[in-house]
Amino acid sequence: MTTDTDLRDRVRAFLAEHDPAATPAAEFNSARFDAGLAAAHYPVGHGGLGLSRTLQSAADEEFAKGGAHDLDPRRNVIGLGMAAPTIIAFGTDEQKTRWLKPLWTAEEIWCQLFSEPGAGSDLAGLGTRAVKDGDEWVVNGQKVWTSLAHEARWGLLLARTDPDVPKHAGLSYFVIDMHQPGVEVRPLRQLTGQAEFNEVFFTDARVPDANRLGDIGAGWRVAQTTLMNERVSIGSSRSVPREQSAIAFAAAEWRTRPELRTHELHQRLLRLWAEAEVARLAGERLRQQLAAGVPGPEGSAAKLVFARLNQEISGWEIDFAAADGLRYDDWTMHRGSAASDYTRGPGYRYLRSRANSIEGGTSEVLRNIIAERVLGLPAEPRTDTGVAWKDLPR
Amino acid sequence: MTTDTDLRDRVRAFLAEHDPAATPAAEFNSARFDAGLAAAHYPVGHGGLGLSRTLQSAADEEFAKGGAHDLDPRRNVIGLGMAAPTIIAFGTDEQKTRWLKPLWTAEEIWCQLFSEPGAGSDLAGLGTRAVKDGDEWVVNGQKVWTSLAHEARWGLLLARTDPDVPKHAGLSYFVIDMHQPGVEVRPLRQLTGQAEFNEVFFTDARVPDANRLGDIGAGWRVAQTTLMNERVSIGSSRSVPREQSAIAFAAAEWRTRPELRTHELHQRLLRLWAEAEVARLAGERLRQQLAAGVPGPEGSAAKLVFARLNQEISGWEIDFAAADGLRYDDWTMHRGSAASDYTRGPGYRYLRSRANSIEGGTSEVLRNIIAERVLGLPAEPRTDTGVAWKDLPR
Amino acid sequence: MAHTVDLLYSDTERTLAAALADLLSSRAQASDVVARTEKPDTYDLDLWHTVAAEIGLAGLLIPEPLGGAGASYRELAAAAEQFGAAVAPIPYLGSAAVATAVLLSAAKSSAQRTESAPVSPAAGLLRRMADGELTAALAVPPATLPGAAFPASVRVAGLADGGMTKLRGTIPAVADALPADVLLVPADGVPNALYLVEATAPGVHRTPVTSLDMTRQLCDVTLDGAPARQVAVGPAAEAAVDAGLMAGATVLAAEDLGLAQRCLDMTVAYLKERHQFARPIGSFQALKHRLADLWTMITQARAASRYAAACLADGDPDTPVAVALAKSACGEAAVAAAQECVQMHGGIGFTWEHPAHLYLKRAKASSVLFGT
Amino acid sequence: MAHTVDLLYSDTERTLAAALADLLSSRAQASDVVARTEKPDTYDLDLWHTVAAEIGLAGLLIPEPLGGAGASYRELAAAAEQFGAAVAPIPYLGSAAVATAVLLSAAKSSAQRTESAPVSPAAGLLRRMADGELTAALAVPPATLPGAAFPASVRVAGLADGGMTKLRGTIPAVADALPADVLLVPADGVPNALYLVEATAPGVHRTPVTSLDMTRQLCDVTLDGAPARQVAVGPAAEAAVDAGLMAGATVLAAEDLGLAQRCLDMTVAYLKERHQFARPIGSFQALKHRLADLWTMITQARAASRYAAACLADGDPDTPVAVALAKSACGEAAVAAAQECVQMHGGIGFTWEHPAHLYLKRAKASSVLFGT
Repeated sequence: MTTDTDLRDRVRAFLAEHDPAATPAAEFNSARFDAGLAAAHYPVGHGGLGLSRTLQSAADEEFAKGGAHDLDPRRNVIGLGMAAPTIIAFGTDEQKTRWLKPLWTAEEIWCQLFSEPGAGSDLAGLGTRAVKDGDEWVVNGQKVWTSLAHEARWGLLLARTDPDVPKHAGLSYFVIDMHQPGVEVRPLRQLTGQAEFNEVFFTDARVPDANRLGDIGAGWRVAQTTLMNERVSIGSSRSVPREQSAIAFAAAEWRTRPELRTHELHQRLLRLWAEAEVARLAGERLRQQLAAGVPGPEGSAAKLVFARLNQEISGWEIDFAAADGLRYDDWTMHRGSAASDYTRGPGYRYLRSRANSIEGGTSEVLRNIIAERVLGLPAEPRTDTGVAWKDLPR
Repeated sequence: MTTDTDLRDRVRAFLAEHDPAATPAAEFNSARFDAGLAAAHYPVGHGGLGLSRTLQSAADEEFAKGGAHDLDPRRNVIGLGMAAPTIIAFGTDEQKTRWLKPLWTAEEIWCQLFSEPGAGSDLAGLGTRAVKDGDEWVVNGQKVWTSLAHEARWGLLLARTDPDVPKHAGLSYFVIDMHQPGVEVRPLRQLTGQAEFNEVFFTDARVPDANRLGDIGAGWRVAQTTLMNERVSIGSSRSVPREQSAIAFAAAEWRTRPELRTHELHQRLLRLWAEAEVARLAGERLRQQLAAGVPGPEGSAAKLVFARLNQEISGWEIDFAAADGLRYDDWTMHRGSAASDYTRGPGYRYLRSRANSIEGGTSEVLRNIIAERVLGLPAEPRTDTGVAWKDLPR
Repeated sequence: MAHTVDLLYSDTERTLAAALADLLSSRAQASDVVARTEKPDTYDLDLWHTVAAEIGLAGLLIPEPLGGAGASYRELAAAAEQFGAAVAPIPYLGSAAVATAVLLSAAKSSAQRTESAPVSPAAGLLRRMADGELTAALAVPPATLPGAAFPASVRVAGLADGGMTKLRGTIPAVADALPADVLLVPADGVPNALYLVEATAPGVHRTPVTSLDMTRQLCDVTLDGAPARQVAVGPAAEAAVDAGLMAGATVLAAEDLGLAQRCLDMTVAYLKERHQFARPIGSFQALKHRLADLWTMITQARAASRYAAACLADGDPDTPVAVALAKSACGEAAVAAAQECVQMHGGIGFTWEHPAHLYLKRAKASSVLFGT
Repeated sequence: MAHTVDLLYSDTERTLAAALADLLSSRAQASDVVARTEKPDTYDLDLWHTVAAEIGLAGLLIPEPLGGAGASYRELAAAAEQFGAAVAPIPYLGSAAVATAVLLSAAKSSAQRTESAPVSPAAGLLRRMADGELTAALAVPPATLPGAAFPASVRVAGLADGGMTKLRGTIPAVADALPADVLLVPADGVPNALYLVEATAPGVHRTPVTSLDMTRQLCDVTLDGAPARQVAVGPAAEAAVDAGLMAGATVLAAEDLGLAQRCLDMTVAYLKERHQFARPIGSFQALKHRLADLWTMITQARAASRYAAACLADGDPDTPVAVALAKSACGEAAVAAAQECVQMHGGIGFTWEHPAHLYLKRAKASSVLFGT
């Protein structure tokens, strides 16, 4: 079965047997997973049919037509976006059986434990230690910028298992149970007042060796799969209409507040509007490249431009709003997410957008990547290759 | 004799004995040099009185009052600005005697032979070789961007005398006779059409060892004195009124061509005007710091800003002039200098200003200098220290 | 600038700046300033008292006959750089710069007008402000540009007891009015006039605003028949308000400059210490060049700030141009420096604990104050 | 953009671009292009003949019934990228884009109007242009914006023989008119009209302009009673001129894009090879980041260019917005890329011998063409 039509038939047959209106969501989704209809590209026997990822949209369409229960992929964004592809690529059959189904049904939420206070752009320099103790590993260290850690059952943990070899060679990759005494999750408050993220502290936390993904010392390679899937998710999968991004707020404000207009603000807005519209077209072109099966490196450019425009447009908004731009809605700490809070006002957008050039790869790292991988410019002289991790200056 | 008053008395006494109106310029200047009144800070017996440089303005004032012959310091700008301080600092008594007087009277013009096609920002990597042959050195190689080489009698030559030691250690510094068969000077045409500069080719050119300044292998240190004096000359010695720099052209065009005005061009001009005026104030502040004897590192900032503003303002001029901005006066090659040609039009200014961020230290090198010497940021990892020059990759 | 204006720092200015830097390093530590933004009293009135009364900042501009130090905008600007560097939560800008300039202008006008009354209301107020006893604020919207039309949102609503007038109207988002004892209120009318209102008088309502910059918390001021005493009238009132705005923009520019310099210093220090890829990240050339550009921008802003303070001090006719240049050059340097500070600190600069955000919020909010 | 517009390159476009790149790499070598700027014939008419007639570029937009290829602005834009990359001194922009678009519009209007004459003058001209026999140019000032008022510097001065009209007036600095056989001249009147003037006719004076961009040398056109034949009149003439300007701006944007990409490629190649401090200078992070930013800018410009060409090809109502976006995004990318190219080549990039300056002059001059 390789065609779109075959897959659609299979979905319709499933729906005929499991009427969504008459079946509770949990039961429906469980059956859907077992029928191999969770995701076309998941392995056979683990929620999928081992097909190309691109076929999934056909299945989604049929499920939507048939009134299937909404899966809300945002609830387990790291599980679906990063954990699943990594487990599929590196997991044993037992591991796939244990984790994929409750991940997909969102019964178990996942988080990613990579970044550390001392290892941001230089992720491979991380210092959280995992020491073998019988069939288990004992974990000590600190992770940071961890979304969903406070809701997660499982964490994707990259830890140092051998400090005596060069930094990339001494890492291993684990799935750690977040519900154990040695794991402490603290909210990490941001300059917006919110705490979208967490710090995670490990004090003699334990992870069975059976929860290791990939070989000992091969953690860097496993992590690349996780990160590559993080980057894939940045591109949009459908066309975005004009004035649907940050520029929408600015344009609306300009149109409704004629008393605040000046020539200077007008020229700046015209320029930002044009840049935002061109960025939208570039995003659409990227989407068309992906759809045509010829993905280009332009995604990195899109992220750079996205960050800069969000920052400049929200800066303009404050300047335009003048007195009103000096008000903020609420500084009290609460959980929240950038996506839902984006309508909170210019002040929030201005502050939150500062992170757009840091999170998911800083703009500096992206420029390095473009310069070296796209333009083929030579690397800088390195001083950290061939040196044992423990001997590196820090 | 250390005071301003003493020096003024001495100048007036000299003028009483040598009436400028009755004495030919050459004779007057020769006598002035011999009287130690060429420059207060030149050594006694070599045109000066060994005083502080700051006293010179008092002497200049008296000479001007007395109607002394104008010296036109621009005629021998490299001789006066760079050669003289280097000869004074490193020359033997014989060398000072031979060179300083005709240099100061501009009977002999000087040029500086440092940069090479392969050694621009990395001056210490230069490859022009000087090989000892009895009491002489035999010179082979090429220099570039040499102002006044076509008029010069003498050249300040930095050459490699030992390729087997690290690059800074293998250089020696010579004064080379430009009027010899082994020296060929060719005009170097620029993108403006002009040829302000030259290329200089050495083919078995000869320089007596007696014309060496400083020790063999100490050329880098001698060259630092030359370059430091180049940088000193960038700062202005007097207050500059508003709208006297590149912005004057733009402002005049705006005022006289109302039919070309747009809001966009207006906003850009307002911004450039403000930046130019602030840069003028920063130049004035730098001048006040120098006058107060507390020179700061802000001269580097001034050069960065000067280059950027000249480029942006002339770019604006072309945009504003529209159809007229597409005309150029003359592409035929001729000698000329940026200073006198600056009134040639927006096209010339736009093109010539491109070099403002290259000549006299690129903006990139200036930023390195600011980052490391002013802000104290660490150097990049170096791969060229401790390696013999001949073994360096190039 | 036909004549030469001194753009350097005098010894007095350097001494004052050093004393304030010393004081603020212990009394306005970054962690305390961060914590205070969530306290009920966002202004640090103890620190303000020390600065105003003990260091004498409140009286810096006030002539000696009125109990002040008779110094100039040059010294006040030098001090402001330190307050910016510490994002100090004190109402020095609203009181020691803006309100003081308003009253100095009003006192000068009334001195010229009538020789009869020995002390004008403005002079009387200045005398009480000189020793830090009294804090004042000019009640105008935050984005009011120097030279703008006289504010018109408050009007005379009748007469009150004791020869006083009743005012009615609202002024949104007033800076430094929360900790003020008295408000100077421009009121629309024929002629326009400037009034003095006791902040605690009946009919005066100050509603704290949740502000982008909680180190200078704004408040909405509503006057509901509040009793007011006239301080200046007609052209004198207009000149007084404008003098206040001009002084405010100049001193704020100096504050921006100090803020920018501190952001650069913090960033340089962090980049020397923070290692990634086994190198201090300050050895990465792209960051070095950006900081070199930022330093360059600050050298330019410094010249503009010094020039504006000097022009204002000398009553130079070039003052309006000088103030506009300083406000824009210093304001842009501050925003650029704060943004680079957050960016180059990476994740840590985006946290609530780290003080970088205070600088960002102050810089961005300040770029709106006194108009852009 | 309610519907989806294809922003990728088609196989046809890629093939055409590759063929042109190949041709230009031998027939428009940088050193030859530099040398030609000082020859009496600054346009390379041999190369133009090859491109126009043999490769068929002249007829790209012209429908098959008139002897053309019936292709669209998408293909023409793809070709223009190659001409920009080589700063090729050929009048393709003025003839194969602008004049052709003018005549296509005029031919369409006249086809709608009268069914009587089998071939309108416009269609007749297009037939001669399709095989490269004839080169044409629209005589308008270089900075004329699409949508601008109808040019008014030429007027009808009376009648000439053979049912022709005499024109009088001056059009300054016309692009691609030097090598043109015929000029399309908008003339002011009631109604406005568009005329065809043979370039060698009596009363036509073309004075070469010493141009900033000598790879597209301008000339001043003076008509002193020159005989002219009407091509379109009234709204049809206005629509024709506007169609020409819109096509010109779109194709020039694509040329800018190709120029920007080539500047980036040249710079990257040089930075890999040039060593200073015993390293290729392309390993210096500050330069790497600037080139990454430039590449990013070009990715954006490419999307804008593709969108404008597609809109124009489809007659999309969003065309005016698309063209303005493309002109500005590509024009800025070209100027930025050429400036960085000169800067990063250091001294050598400032010499006459090195071709970097041709790109700089072309980019800057192009930013003025069709208005900014």
